[in-house]
Amino acid sequence: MLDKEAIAKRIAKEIQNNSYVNLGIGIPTLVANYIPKNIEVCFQSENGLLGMGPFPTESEVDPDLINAGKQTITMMPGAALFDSAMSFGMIHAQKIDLTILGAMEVSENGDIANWKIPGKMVKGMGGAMDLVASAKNIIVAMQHVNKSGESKLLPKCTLPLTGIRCVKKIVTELAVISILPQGGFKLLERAPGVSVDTIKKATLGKLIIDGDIPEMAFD
Amino acid sequence: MLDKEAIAKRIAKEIQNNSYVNLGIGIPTLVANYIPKNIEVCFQSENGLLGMGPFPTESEVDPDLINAGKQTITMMPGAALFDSAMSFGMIHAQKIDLTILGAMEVSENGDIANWKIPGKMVKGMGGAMDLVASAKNIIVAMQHVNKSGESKLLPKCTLPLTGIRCVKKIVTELAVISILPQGGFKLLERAPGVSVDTIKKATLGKLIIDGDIPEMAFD
Amino acid sequence: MINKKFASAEEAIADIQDGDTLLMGGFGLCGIPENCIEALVKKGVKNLTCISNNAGVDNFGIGLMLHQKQVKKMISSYVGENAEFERQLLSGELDVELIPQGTLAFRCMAAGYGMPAIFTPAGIGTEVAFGKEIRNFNGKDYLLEQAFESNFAIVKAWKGDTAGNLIFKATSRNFNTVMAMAGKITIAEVEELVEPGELDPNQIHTPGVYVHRIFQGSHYEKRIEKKTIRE
Amino acid sequence: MINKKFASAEEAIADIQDGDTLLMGGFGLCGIPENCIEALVKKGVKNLTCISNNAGVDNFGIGLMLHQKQVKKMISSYVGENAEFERQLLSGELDVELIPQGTLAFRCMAAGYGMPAIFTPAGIGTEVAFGKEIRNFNGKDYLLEQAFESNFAIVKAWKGDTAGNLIFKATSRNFNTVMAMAGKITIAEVEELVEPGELDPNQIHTPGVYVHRIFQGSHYEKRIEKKTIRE
Repeated sequence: MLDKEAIAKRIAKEIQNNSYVNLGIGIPTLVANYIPKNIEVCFQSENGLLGMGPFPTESEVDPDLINAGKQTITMMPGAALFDSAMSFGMIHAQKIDLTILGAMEVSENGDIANWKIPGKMVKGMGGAMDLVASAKNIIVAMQHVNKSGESKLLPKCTLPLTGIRCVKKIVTELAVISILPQGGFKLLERAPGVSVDTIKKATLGKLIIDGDIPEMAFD
Repeated sequence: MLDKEAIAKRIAKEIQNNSYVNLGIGIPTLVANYIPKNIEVCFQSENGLLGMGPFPTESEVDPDLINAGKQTITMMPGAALFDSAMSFGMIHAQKIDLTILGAMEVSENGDIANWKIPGKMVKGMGGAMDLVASAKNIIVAMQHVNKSGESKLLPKCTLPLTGIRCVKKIVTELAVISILPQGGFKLLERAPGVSVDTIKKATLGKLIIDGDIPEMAFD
Repeated sequence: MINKKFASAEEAIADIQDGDTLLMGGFGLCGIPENCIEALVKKGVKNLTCISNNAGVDNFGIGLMLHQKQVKKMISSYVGENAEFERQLLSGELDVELIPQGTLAFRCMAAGYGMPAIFTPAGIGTEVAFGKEIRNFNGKDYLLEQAFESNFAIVKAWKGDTAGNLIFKATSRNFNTVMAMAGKITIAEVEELVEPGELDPNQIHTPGVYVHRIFQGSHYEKRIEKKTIRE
Repeated sequence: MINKKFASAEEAIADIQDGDTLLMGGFGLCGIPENCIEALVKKGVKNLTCISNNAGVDNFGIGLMLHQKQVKKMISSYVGENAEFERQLLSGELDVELIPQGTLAFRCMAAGYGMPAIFTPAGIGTEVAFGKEIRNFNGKDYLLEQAFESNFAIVKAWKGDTAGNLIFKATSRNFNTVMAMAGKITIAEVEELVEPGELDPNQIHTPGVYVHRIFQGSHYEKRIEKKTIRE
């Protein structure tokens, strides 16, 4: 079983050289810490920044410079600032290569639910509906099951949707799974020490197991 | 009969204090020379400038700073530069108070034709179709008749239209005429020494003459 | 140059009435019109509809107006981090319409560009699409979303001149530019108000034609929502 | 930062083929990609469709490509000031589509913002509206106009960095920003190419994500179409 850092570390391996990436709140934010040295990546923050850098030191803190999670941040050399319209413009024009975000549920055809639990507090979709409607490649970082032990990889989402047929890959504490174009969770990798059977039990949607499933590698 | 400078001078009187104005090519460009001292006006050039100033001196000439007529210009203190999308954005959002442009024909319901003579060279509409589609107030500066002596104030335009039901006022070498909401050229003022009869003869569309028609004043 | 200078926030917002709809710039607490919010709280106008990406926090930003029960309806993309907001929402005192963040930005921009509506793929297949027109272009579905126009837009910039030209700093630009374009009356508060000619025309983010009132703000707190530092 | 630096105009345009459609920035001769035009003339690609607000003059700008009969079709808003253009148009060698200037700008912007189409009032009641969908919003008619997307956009900026960020000067910005956003491959030539970090992120007009190739241009003539001076 992976911890959050290890999930982030495994997702970092998915990032292509010379790509523009949008990181959601939570585990996705941690991915930035594990980008290999030989990979050039430019992070977009949808509140209006391309070229997001690390968190600031105490003396660098600027209240006018935050990320989409409202955290104080810095800019990389070569960064560019813009307004919210241009930010979502470049998202909808598919100029962002990869979006990594969390989810409450993912269905076997790639639908995602991550913004609302009816009857409980509704915080809103923020930029998530825009991102999932347009991203070329979407990777979900999440726990395989919820706090009640129920699978979050479902035949069909039960919560209000954020977007449809958009998720391409899921990385959880148990496994790396891709979503096939025709539907279905294809098991690609197991977390170290986790059996296929454990993953099967934690996956309510259609799990496709094809041959030997290797353990994840992290280097 | 007014010359071009006098037409421009008469139109300048129409400009309200604290207004944003777009000037077309030709006579409209001359209007800028006759703005009264107590009137604050900001000229927009649709290639991307608010706060257009006078032509430059020889040493001020900058090839990167031109107006929509491709003439070298200067900027006033407080000018702002922007791209073509924002320029036409502010035009369509009716942030420009007054548009002054030339015309080949105007009809009695306010249609305007000024971009194409079929069979002859077609230069294109440039920004004129955008301007006439959105301007709150459009004043046409033109000669009352064309080179063949035919009226340019018609019941209906014969040339391809630039826009419909948009012209509010016309200033020619003979007269100042407003276009009534219900249609019709309402004669407001005569050029000095020009008789109502002369204007009647030069106007093919429905001319409305109501009471005594004063001569234009220029102070 | 046309002079849009106002003396104070109080003067600039003087004609905002009960029941008005206000576009309010900012993302989280970043780039919010602190001085105008303070003046609105002091003035006590009620039954407002606020279009703002967020709703502030309990005791800052639009949260201050919520605390005074001045807001009837919020139109936002994300409204977390606010306990009083949650209480009013659950008790039915507050009406909330949630819309995707890009849709919010585009609907404002559309108003500023004279476009009556725009197409966006955001919300397709979700409850956001309920009752809305869907149209397919090149094999992809889009929602038709109407332009947001509002009698008042209230924005906050870094620098401005009396002609209304605005320059924003860092990510405080966010919704301020698009909302400034969408107001019939746009009120801008700035940290530094200068004379025409002092700003570089090439660096202006919002041309003055979109701004109707401008004043120099004061005592900016610029509260940080989530201060995050590295060692 | 992602490095988009190319060595020369020749390298940057190497894969432009006969029959391609090119979005080309500039207004009149102001802000046109002089180096890329020169390279395209040298390369001799033919049957091009050029989307550009203007068509240059007889012996400069796109006029140079027209002179070599490289252009099959022009999509522009205004095409005066060019005798060779007129000759080719009247002889039927050249196809011309004229569209309103704002429509040209919005159709490019739409592509850069992922909007499949936009509504504009420009052209309502004119031949521009023939065959197009008209829709009424709030009592006013609008035309539905499709986004312009193109395999290549060629723009010219004042300053740029190797990450592709661009800053334009004065009114040479014009169509360059919106066309840069609309190219699947956007080629930018700049008067001054610097390293990432040398441009102020707050002053960038076109973020690097929209630019795929950038090179430092040379020997800019910046010909003036109508030099007009006051005494």
